[in-house]
Amino acid sequence: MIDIVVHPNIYYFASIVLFLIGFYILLTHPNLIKKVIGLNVMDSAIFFFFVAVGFVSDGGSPIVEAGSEALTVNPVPSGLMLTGIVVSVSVTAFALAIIIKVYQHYGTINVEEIYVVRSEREC
Amino acid sequence: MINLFHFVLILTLIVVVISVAKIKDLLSAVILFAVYNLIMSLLWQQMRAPDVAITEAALGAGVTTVLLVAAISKTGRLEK
Amino acid sequence: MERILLSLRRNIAVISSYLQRKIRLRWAVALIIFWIILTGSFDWQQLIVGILLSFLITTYWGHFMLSDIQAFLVTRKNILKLFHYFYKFIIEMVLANIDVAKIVLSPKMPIEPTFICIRLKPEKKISRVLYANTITLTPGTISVYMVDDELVVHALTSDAAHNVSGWYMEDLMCEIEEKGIVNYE
Amino acid sequence: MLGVHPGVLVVLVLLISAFISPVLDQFKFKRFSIFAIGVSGIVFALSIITILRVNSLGVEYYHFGGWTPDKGIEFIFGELEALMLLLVSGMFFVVYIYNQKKIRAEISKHLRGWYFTLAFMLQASLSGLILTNDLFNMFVFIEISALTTVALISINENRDTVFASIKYLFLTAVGSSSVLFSIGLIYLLTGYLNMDLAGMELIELAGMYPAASSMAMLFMFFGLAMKSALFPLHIWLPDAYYSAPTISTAIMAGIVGKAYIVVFIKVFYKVLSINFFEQTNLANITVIMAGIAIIFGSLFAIGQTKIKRMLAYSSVAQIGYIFLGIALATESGLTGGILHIINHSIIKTLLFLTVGVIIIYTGAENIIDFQGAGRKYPFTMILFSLSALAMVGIPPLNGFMSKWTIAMGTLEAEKPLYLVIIILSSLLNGVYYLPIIIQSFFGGDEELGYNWEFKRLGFKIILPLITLAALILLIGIFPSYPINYINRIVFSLIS
Amino acid sequence: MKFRDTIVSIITRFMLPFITLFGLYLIVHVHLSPGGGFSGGTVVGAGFVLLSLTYGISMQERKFSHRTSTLIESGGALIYIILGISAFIYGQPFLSNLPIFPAGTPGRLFSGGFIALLNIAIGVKVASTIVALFDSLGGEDLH
Repeated sequence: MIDIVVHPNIYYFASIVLFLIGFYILLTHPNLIKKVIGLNVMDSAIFFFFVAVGFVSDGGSPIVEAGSEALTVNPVPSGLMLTGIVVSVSVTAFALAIIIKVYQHYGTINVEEIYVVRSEREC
Repeated sequence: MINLFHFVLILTLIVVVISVAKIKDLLSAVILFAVYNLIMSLLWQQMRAPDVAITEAALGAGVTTVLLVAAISKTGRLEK
Repeated sequence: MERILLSLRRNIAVISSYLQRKIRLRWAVALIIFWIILTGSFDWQQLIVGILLSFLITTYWGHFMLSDIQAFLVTRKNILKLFHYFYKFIIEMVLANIDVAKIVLSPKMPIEPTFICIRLKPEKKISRVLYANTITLTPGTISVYMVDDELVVHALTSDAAHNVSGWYMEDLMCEIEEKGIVNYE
Repeated sequence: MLGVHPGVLVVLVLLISAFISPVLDQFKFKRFSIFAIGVSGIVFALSIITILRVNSLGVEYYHFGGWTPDKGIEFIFGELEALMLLLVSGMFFVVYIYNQKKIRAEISKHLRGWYFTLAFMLQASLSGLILTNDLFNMFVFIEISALTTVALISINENRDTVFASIKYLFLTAVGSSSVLFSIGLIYLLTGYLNMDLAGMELIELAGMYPAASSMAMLFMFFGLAMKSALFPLHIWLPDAYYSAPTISTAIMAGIVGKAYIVVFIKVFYKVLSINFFEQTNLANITVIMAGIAIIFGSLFAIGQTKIKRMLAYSSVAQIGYIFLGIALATESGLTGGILHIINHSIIKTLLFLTVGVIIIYTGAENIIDFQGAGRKYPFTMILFSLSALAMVGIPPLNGFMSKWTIAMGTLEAEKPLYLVIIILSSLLNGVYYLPIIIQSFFGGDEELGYNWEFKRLGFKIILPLITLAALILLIGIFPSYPINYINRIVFSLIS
Repeated sequence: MKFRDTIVSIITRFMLPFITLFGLYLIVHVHLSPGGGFSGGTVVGAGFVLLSLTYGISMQERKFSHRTSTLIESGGALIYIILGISAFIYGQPFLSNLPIFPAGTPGRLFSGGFIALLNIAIGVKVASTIVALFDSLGGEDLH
């Protein structure tokens, strides 16, 4: 494979960029489903960060064959990220379930419109 | 030293994410998000974390997309 | 009269349960082969677990797998035909790929997407589906929807659309079906 | 025996009962309240055994799966952990006894099995959160508790609860994400997930990598402050407390936020200690945020018309007190902070339980409706007044002791401005609590005699209320024992 | 309403056993190759989702009813905890490997102690959770 000389911190940099874009989506979009997507982008950026922490250039997969002592990447962060992905998916599923309920009660999933509906009711 | 393939994948990821942020049609955004997750899982496979990659492909790209599509079909497709 | 009908029905039930058992066994063999491909080893521990899981799956999905697909397409008589079919299929796929590449790469992009509805000659559902998937896998055409013997095909150019109806692959499929499928009912 | 530690059994018993309840529900089991009381009674007994064992044997570690601490998950049984475990299981025990009647009114029949599943899961995750000594395990418990809390808010589905729960879910998910990011940074720096080991490494590494370590600290602070509702990040709290069923609110206000604060103490004193208190300004910023929280929480509370919202904003102010005590990082300050965790937990639970009684019997949600409530429900309202006075900080009650200790802490840290803030806030507390008390006993037009309501309430509601009131009085009158105990904790944390 | 496309229904019937076997392979081979209880459980659950998407919720209800899924879901978690607790009998901490499950030779299937058993419990729970999730998000309207 072709190698080019870039600083290896590109992984961390990229994960932080993705995190910030996800946070941007979460903050600026009033649509709740878009917010969920933003949340997921944030989470996967963090998982990417963890995988990058464990990544060793030229390391093999952490699958141990009997008797081999090849250089492998650190398996601990990726093991942790399995749990992380699970947690993120369950949060997503739960959020979507509640979003459907919000739609049933307010008729919209736009946060600004929900605030309008709520303030109308209180007046 | 960094593999060129990784670099290309990372750039694609950022481009896809920005288009997810910009697109108005929620269904397209969800599909782009699935693409994002698939590229991410490819990248992780390249970064020698195959178990995370397989889980991300099954959950991030599969289940999350199905759930999001289900939610969109119940709420509404266009972002207002 | 009723008694005759009843005995007939019972006989059918006996036959079909025998066949189901036979087909279930074939399914299990197919699954075990799949398992060996997955694990890539002939270790006895792997094989035991594989056989166990295969029979578990066939007993769980049993009726579901078999209630519609009456039989396997593969029998002793038509296996050569099938190989021939796949050989032709691969050639067609390469040719069609080159065609599509020409269309896409040409600067004018001479595409005119069309939907056409064709009637299928094969009679069994499984062979129809196989044929429909052949159409899908050859680039430029996609089978969209199929009910009974009507198949809706989406084609990239009108030429491709014309070629789909009366394609020689369909006749091949019919031959396979005639030789292969024993009508158990 | 090496294998069994009572503190670990707490988590296991709760998890098992959480997963058994849906099975029981499928088999038409009806008596979930009694089941819950039994389980939480066992758990309470186990946590008493734990605290006794910690007193006699000192700090113990428990390694899951027999892995060494640098690889596996570790539980720590120190004095802080044992005390907080006792608080959590005691509060849940009390709330479950109270639930007996309350749950019939607030939660529909087919959801009760589900409700107890969630409550057991929540208690298990909070106990684990307090006991764990592993950063990633901490994150997992945080997420479980967040999800179960949201489910407890939205268990009765209506317009308010779905809105409150979606708001809480998004904010809490952002908080968890930033906690996870911070854990990633700590792991990147040290290579450990164990709190003790990572903290040891960080002492040396923080100076070498100031950017990464301060970023880890900022993200951790943001996440935990979001979860425990420090002032500008409290926006989910009033909606959540207001719309949830009162029993859920009592659990949330009394216990859930406190567990996150315990995690805050553990992380910031054990893992990020050097950074937090010496090299950066974050401790000072926390103190300022806490001061703002104390004043503004009270000010917002004055403006409310709904009683549960008022109590929620009062919680914001009290969380400010706790954070003030923690971030002062002096001996008295931290002692006061930890004592105030316990006191606020007891007082707030009693407040919500008494308000719950009134809401259940009269349906009164507005503060105005409380006029004359004291004559109809004198017993309940007397206990309400007691806890409200404790919250304001009237001397013989427990709220006074913790506030006093925090005030000592401000003087030790030479920040007398915050002493003024504490006094001012006590006055503001008086402004919104005292009118309710006075109105309830002397307001209203109806000429009702005092009508003691013991028969109507029944033993199962009176017992938890009286227990909590007794605790308020006991800690207020004999503060030396808990303060001495907490002093030992503080000594081990600060040194 | 039943989805009437013959292609999808036939292919679903054809693929389902293979999907299930692949999921089980991922679960059972947790200590040898990437995968594990969670990914495998998801794949198995996705098979059920495919079933209900193609043939409607009634077919899925016949194969895997709501009651069964609730019971199995709790059962998986309980099996996990019980396997963990059974270490107490030998005086070991929670989730220690039991002496009755020897470590075996690395690389063969019967190695890694009771990790495979734990992952079967996880896989069972996850598969039923995925099905329940899809149902509760209103999967029945999708097909």
